[in-house]
Amino acid sequence: MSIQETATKIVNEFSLFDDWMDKYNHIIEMGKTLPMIDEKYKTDQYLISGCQSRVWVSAELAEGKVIFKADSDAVITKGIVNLLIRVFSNQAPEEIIDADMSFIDEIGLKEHLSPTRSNGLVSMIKQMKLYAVVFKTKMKEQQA
Amino acid sequence: MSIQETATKIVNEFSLFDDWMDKYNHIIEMGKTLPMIDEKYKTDQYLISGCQSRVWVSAELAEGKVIFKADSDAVITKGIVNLLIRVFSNQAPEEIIDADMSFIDEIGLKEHLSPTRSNGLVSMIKQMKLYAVVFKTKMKEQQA
Amino acid sequence: MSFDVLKIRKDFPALHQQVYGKPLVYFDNAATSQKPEAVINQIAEYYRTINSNVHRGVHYMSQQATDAFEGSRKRIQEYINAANHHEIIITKGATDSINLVANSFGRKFLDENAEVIISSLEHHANIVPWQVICEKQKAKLRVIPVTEAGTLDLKAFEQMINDKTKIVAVGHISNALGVVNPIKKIIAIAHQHNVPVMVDGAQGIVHDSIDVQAMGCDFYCFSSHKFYGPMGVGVLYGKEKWLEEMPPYQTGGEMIKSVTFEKTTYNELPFKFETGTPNVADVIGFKSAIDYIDGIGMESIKAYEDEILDYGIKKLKAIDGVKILADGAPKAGVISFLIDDIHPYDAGTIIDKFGIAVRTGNHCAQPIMDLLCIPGSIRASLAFYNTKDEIDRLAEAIITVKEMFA
Amino acid sequence: MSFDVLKIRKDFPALHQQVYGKPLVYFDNAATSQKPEAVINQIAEYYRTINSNVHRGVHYMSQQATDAFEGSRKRIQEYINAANHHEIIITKGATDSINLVANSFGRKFLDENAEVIISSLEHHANIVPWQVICEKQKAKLRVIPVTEAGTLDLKAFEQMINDKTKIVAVGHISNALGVVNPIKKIIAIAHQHNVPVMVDGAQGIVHDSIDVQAMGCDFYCFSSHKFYGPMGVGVLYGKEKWLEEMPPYQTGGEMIKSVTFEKTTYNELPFKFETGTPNVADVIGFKSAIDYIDGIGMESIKAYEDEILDYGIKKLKAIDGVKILADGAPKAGVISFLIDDIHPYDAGTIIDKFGIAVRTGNHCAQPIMDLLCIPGSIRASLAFYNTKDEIDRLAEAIITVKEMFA
Ligand SMILES: Cc1ncc(COP(=O)(O)O)c(C=O)c1O
Ligand SMILES: Cc1ncc(COP(=O)(O)O)c(C=O)c1O
Repeated sequence: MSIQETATKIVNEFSLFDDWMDKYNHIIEMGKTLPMIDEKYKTDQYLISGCQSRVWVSAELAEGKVIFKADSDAVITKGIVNLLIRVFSNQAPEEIIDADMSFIDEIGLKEHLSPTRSNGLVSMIKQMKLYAVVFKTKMKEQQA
Repeated sequence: MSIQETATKIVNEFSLFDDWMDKYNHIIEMGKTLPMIDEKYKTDQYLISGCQSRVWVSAELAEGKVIFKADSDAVITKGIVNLLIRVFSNQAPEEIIDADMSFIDEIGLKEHLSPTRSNGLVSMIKQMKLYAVVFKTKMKEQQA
Repeated sequence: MSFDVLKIRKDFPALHQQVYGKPLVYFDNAATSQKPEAVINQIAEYYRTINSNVHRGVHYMSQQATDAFEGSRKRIQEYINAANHHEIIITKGATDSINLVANSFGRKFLDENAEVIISSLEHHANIVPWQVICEKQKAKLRVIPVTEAGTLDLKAFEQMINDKTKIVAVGHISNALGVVNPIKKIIAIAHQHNVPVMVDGAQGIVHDSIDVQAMGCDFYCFSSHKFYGPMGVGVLYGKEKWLEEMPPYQTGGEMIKSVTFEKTTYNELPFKFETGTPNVADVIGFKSAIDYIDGIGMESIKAYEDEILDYGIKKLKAIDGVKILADGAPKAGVISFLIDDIHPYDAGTIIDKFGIAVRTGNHCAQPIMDLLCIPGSIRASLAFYNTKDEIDRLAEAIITVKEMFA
Repeated sequence: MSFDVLKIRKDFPALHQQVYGKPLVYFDNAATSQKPEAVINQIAEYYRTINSNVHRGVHYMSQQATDAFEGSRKRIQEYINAANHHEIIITKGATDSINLVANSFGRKFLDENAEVIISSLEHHANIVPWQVICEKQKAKLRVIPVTEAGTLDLKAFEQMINDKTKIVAVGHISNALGVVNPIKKIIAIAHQHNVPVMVDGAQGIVHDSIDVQAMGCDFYCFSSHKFYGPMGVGVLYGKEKWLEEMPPYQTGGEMIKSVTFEKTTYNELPFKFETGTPNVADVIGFKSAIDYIDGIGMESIKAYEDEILDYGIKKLKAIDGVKILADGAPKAGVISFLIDDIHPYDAGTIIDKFGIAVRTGNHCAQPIMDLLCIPGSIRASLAFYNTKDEIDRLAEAIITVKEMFA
């Protein structure tokens, strides 16, 4: 699935829920299926700042695709980061860098999107795109 | 004349004037007849702070009465300090200390009476009463 | 009932809002309070009439503004019963006040043999400035520990204070836990050693009547915005004898008597510590807040707040899995709690959706959170305009949180 | 005429007052400006709705307040064309901003071999903080002299600047005389020597469009209250590279990342320099002021102000015995003058009685008054809401003053 396809799929999932509580329950559910990172990555280096809860995100390149893993001490944060992982993981760096994030609006998580918000969604996206940039550069170097 | 008598006299003088301009003209006139202090007193020691213009006040005791002299670089300030001198000068320290200053209200100079005002009327009164306190103490010591 | 909370609520326009379609419950009062209409109107009125720069103007508006500004200073003096109005220094907030004391007192009185005592319950504002000045002056920073009950360990304090101690800086009421410190005892002990005490009263002034002379503190500081006044104003009360000895902090206009390129002489108190154009509008607005509070009476406020706090603690404790922090310690205004093992951020996010404003996190008091080995807490901080109904709504929200994260 | 001053005056409620039974003429704009209704209403609106503490709250109001607060920072960035929004530091006023730079830059870059250059035209706020830090760091303070015409002596400046110079701190427009300094030339000269320049823009921002990148300054600071915004807010713009290198100034909550009693790590820009609860209400109010000014357009404002300034100078000069200070120098907004040998305080007291607010004294710029050998001046400082009629009224008052003190 492409980034856009996953995004659409997620938007559809959320559209089943009318009220905020069901939406959050779904986020919480997603938190429980998060591809967890190895304990050894739970260090300051992988910590994303700007969040009230602690979130660690790791990334590795496998066959030209980026594989993200993450963990957090808060369940909602886990759900949100998993939502991003579903969209970004297993995609080429290029795709991740260019990804249009407007689907987050459509889910009804818009309130989370302001850079001043304490949940750090913007910081997470920034960090994940940054990983993609690094991998893209690496891949170019290898080709050269 | 007692302090109260002079005060009443001054209030009567000012009551002749209907508008603020005549009142200020009278103050300016009084500024011109100020008993000026000797140049040697124009030092920081005799300077009264809290005024936008500089005012120096000196005092000496002669036969149990306080004689005030003053100067200022601003004419209105001279007038105001002369008004105080007319009331206070040649009076016993005791009288000066106890003097009721409410006549200033009646003159229509009330706006000058706030301690936060930049003309320093309150500082001048304070300083003159302080001189009186010092002389009173001295006189007591001499009597003892 | 003499305390008519519904009538009082009418004075606070911000309380009558809907958040996510639900009536707002504002339980973030320790962060900042809502303002009575009288304060909001006073600020507007000021800007519509006497708005001017103060102190140096001969013109009418400037003199009016100066009178109102200095009148506000006198009102603050009167309210906390300071001996002199020049012992009231206007700052931009409690943090600014503490920085002033740490910096100015510190440069004068701290050296490599000196010690400063703070406590484990402090807000960062009463920690970091002391860390910084101690490092600069090579002095030692010592910290009063807390007991199991969450109260300051006075025995440890008595052993800690000594000839080297130059100042004790402690909070009156902890913003993170709501614990009321035994401030009079601390001052008595310190004064036995001739050590001055600075009290961080950012929360103290909100929940109790303050008489700085009866309390005996050497410095007391607080923010207007937590005490129903405007933002951008703080107060530092300091005993004249200390303020006289301390060097100026910030410099510029107003705080100087004369300036030449060779030599500058400083103005008298309080101006020595006040430079730049002061926040005249908000200082005058703060006076309206004090008038408003005084009109109701801090005694009635305190009685009512204690009543709802007590109700709230009981109500929340009755919910299985809710843990009140520093339970049992004397408290004012604050319920700081955890729900099962649920992360405070998770809980806060859901509680918010009920239209209830609580704060989550370490409340700028990381050291005490570290001591308690928790990442933070959920804090419901009450004001006299809150009601038992609102607490019931919080309790319901907590039950939903428990269900969602079960 | 495209600039409709009578329509604009309607936006400023304070202008429509009577003082001593006469319509107010407000000519004390350099001390503080009046505020448009939009600003006054914005502050009230804030307190009636989203009033909250910012940055750390998960709840709705706090997030709204944070967005509005950070939105105001971005608006300021945009207005002065700073490269990054984290280069905009919120302070309590220009004086606070300058103290921040002097203290923080000074501690890092000044030592006994260093020199700092200021000018003779500075406000005390841009003198005393440099005197103090130079004394502390044992650095040398040097002062650009003025020419006969009242302008800065650039030749002298070029000879003064050298390898030891660490920073140049000069005003953009002099508040005491209204002289516009050749700020771009000063920056060019300083940058040739790799010396950064701090511009005190307290008056500059009021009378001209500011583009900090085009200007090239390293720091630019100003106060909201002089620029039609609320009191209690100031701005420090600083180039990222300097702000990154400078140590924090005040400390406490918000500006830290983590606090333990052993070690405290500081937050990123801009928060590294912002501690304590910010003045959210007034920062948001300041945004409204910028929107208002931008709505009219600084170019039209400047054109109109230059027109009435020109008119005013001509009108006053035509009165026998009136002496305009620094006449002939490029000017903005200010007519600083003397009448015969009449003491400014005498003149000001009488002018006030005509309902005209002017300022008298040294305008917190004693050194330049000392250089001119005068105790002070009478200063009429104009804003774009002033009119030629008002200048005529001032001229009439001056004639009465002359008569009274003849
Ligand atoms: C040129 C200049 N610099 C600095 C200041 C200080 O500004 P504030 O009093 O708002 O801190 C002023 C205000 O009088 C000024 O005119
Ligand atoms: C106990 C305590 N001290 C100091 C502060 C700092 O106050 P401000 O942010 O108004 O400077 C606070 C506010 O959170 C507080 O609760």
